Amino acid sequence: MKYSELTRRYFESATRAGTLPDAFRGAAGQREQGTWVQFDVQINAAAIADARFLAFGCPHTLAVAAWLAETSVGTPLRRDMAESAAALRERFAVPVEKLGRLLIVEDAWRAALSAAIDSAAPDPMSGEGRVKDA
Amino acid sequence: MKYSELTRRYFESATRAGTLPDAFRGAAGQREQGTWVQFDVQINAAAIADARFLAFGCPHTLAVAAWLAETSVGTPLRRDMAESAAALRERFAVPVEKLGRLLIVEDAWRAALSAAIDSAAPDPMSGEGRVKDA
Amino acid sequence: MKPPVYLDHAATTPVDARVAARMTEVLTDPRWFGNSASDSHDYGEAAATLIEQARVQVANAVQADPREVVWTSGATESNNLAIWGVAQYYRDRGRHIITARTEHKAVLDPCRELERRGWSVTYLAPDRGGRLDPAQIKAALRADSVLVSVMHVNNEIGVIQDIAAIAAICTQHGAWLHVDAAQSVGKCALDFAACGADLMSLSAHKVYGPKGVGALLVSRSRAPTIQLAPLQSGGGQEGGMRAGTLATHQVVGMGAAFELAAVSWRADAERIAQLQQRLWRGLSAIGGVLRNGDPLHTVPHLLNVSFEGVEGESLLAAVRSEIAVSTGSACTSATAEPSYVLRALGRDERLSESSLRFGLGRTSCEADIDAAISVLEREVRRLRRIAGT
Amino acid sequence: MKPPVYLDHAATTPVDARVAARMTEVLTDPRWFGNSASDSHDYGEAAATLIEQARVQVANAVQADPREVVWTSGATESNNLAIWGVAQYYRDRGRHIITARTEHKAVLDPCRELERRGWSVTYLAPDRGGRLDPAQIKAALRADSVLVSVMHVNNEIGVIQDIAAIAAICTQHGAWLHVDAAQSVGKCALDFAACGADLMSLSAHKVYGPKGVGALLVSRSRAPTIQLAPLQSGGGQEGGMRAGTLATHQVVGMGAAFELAAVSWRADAERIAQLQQRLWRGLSAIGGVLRNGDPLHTVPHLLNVSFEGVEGESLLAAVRSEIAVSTGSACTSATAEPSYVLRALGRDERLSESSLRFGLGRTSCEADIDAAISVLEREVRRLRRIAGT
Ligand SMILES: Cc1ncc(COP(=O)(O)O)c(C=O)c1O
Ligand SMILES: Cc1ncc(COP(=O)(O)O)c(C=O)c1O
Repeated sequence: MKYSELTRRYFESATRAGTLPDAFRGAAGQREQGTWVQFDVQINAAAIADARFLAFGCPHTLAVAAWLAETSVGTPLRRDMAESAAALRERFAVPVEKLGRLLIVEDAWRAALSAAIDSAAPDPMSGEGRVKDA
Repeated sequence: MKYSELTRRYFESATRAGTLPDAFRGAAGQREQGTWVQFDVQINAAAIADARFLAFGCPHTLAVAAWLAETSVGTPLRRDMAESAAALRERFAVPVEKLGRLLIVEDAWRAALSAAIDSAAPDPMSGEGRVKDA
Repeated sequence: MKPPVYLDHAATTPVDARVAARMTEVLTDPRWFGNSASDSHDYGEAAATLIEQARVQVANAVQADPREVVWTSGATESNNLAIWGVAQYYRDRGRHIITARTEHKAVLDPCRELERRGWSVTYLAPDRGGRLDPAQIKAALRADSVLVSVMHVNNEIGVIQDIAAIAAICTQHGAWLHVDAAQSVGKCALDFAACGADLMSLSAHKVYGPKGVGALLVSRSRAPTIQLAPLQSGGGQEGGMRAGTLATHQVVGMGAAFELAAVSWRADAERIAQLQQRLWRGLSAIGGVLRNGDPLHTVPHLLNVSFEGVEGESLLAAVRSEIAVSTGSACTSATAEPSYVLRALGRDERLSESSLRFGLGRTSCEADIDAAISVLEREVRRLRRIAGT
Repeated sequence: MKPPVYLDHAATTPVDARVAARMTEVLTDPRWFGNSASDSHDYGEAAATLIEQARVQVANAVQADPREVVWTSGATESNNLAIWGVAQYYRDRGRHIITARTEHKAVLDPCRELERRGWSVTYLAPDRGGRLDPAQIKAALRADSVLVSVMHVNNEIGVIQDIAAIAAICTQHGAWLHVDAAQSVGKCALDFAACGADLMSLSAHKVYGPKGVGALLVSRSRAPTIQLAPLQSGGGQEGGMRAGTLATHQVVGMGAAFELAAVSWRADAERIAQLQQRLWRGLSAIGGVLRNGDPLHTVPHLLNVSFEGVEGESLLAAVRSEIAVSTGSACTSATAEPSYVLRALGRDERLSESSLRFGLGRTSCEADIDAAISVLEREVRRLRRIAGT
């Protein structure tokens, strides 16, 4: 399998792989099924202050997760990814059979962001999906 | 097909290929069937004075016929070949499937010699098988 | 002793020096030894790249689409794959096959075997020149005919069949057409796309390429596309149609040889046509020499003649130290069957056996031709004298 | 950039320089280009002589009789010829075949196809180490069993089956035994005469010979001797069992490679066993690394391990610029099936997919092993960190 330059770069550097303390967390997929992704996001007012990911999966999955974590920092809180799964598929030249894996990335992302957004209003420090100790 | 040294030599030189005037003649086989042999023998008292052969057939057939014609000169008249077909088969390393061809050589030889022998006693010059003009 | 003059290019050809050099490179360069099926590393992918380049070369040489090329071990396998492949795949559609009596054994033998297994096969008789009339195909086609297999250039007599006309009939009737073109490449024009065949067998070693590699062209231009049951499976190579590790150096050799043939065949054929004329003039001057196959529809590379009044095995034995040719008596033992191709043309057993096939090629020159004429003149005369004919 | 360290010798091997030199000689020397089937001239006979010499070399390397060697285009064809050949020839005697789940696809695919045509096939499950118990064969044999097909050395895990014990059972029962020994030559002792197999598949390119040539050994020591329906016919080569112009240079290459292997395999195997130990020591130190296949019954040339907590495709992507290995995920697309061999050993899908097969060979050295260990240590740790495992 040939990977695009971008996929290769994010797969190899995997910047922001890891977890964050005091962050909102969302995960999707299952390692036993071959793909699992988790995002931790720290928020600051209505923006993402920092983000980390963990991923078990193919290079495309890792690269897209890494890219999302990296490019999201500083962007306003919203449930959706900055780009649709379809757009990300193009950006990273992901084979169409792998679209399902990008949807897992999306689910994980939405779970983390939803946790952040839903809990942001009243008391961000006690919402569901809140990581006490990462 | 590999031929023995002896076969090759007699096939290539084919000494005594041809016919003789005033000779006894015997032939066997058919060109249409792939093998045909003819011998002409001139006799002198009770011995073969000279012999010639013609042959249409494989190299073994030609070589054996040539050898018979050559080696018979000076030998006493007898119906049989000096060696049996089986012995000739060994001498010339003829494949066993070709034994039938040696039997054609033998038939031609016996026909020529029989003509000579049968006509030799009373009047050699008028026997059957006598070549008037070769 | 001087080696015999090689005049058996229809049996096989020497590998072109440029082809051999390229093959040696592939055989020895550490970049290219990988298994082209190994997509987990660069060694495999480098080999796969070479194979795809060769596929394009072969396709271009015969006006095919590279995706239509299925690599095989030679035209024998290609013929078997075509015939078995169609017969088995379409077994429920029909079990009748049409071919000709003058086809190569690699077509006739699988047909015979299919007959033993319940298929029915029509063996068309060509005319005395070796040509089929397309109307014969038309007449032979039945509702259950699934395959017509007719060769392009005959390997014994060089006669060229009218493939385009036959293809038109097959297409109209809905039967697949397989063409054995092992003897065509480098000898005459060959256009897979235009001729209308569905399957075409090719071989490298008849075209100054290596022995042991060939191709079956499988057309993608008809809808629905033709399907084949594979002869050998397990590994999924060649789209499942032919499993087995591809021999990179072999395939590269075939590609190079076909590319060279595409460039030079016209010039080669013109030169060789002159040599063939010279040869025929010389041989016919001996007298009692009959030409086999319609001279108006043959490739110049082949000249097949029968010598009256000489026996086949002796003829060969007499000339073989000086010229290397092929004979109508397939084997020189007593049980040899005379050429079934010449028999199908109506030659009697003797004339079939006393035939010689001269295969002219790129290495042939006037001196070769003159040497052949001279030895034949001498030996035919000698044998006739010995035979009293 | 430095090319990746080649550790995929079980997929294919580079052609030994001496073998390549010999092949080039045959490809280019004007004495040897003839068609070995042309018995009408010396060019053909010279080629036939080379082929017979190579036949002796191959036979000697595996303790067979030269007359037992049938040349093929590789072990894929040999396997297909063995299985189809026996199934078709003995179709009226019985239509049951026994094989194992861990066989090569070139055995399993023809078996599947035969099932589709009405044969019945028993696929035996090996133990967790990959070994069959000969008693399993005994239990599976039926009155209509005509063929047992069991490989000698497995191509993914290197496990060696007890062929002699299986052969004894087959002989007693009157079923033919076919053995795929494509991975055996040059790696362990192999004695066709002694092992009792009736058919044995061999391939040149696994033993530093050329791709595209192999052999099927067809035993002549049992009475009545085994018969085969040919896969491809037409030309009568190889005693009618395998038609097609023989590729002299290929066959000569296989002969030379087998002769070299017969001389050097013991020393090679000892050296490689040490490399394998070094590799296993290094990899197991990473932690969470599981060895696939019974280490007591494997050739030293193969080491197959699964890495816990890493995904197969990413593992391969992470290491492939530095090492060339084969993976348990046959293909790296999303639809890849994880190795059916490892699945048959009871490994789950993830561990089957995250496996790597290291194929050590003549070119392998300690530096290669150390490079492999170091890149795997680094990348497995990294991927586990990313995966949070
Ligand atoms: C017309 C024709 N078909 C098929 C073949 C067989 O080809 P190969 O030698 O590549 O098996 C040949 C040559 O022997 C041939 O002349
Ligand atoms: C065990 C086994 N059998 C058969 C084959 C097929 O052999 P070939 O590549 O010669 O077609 C291979 C190699 O791919 C193999 O490892």
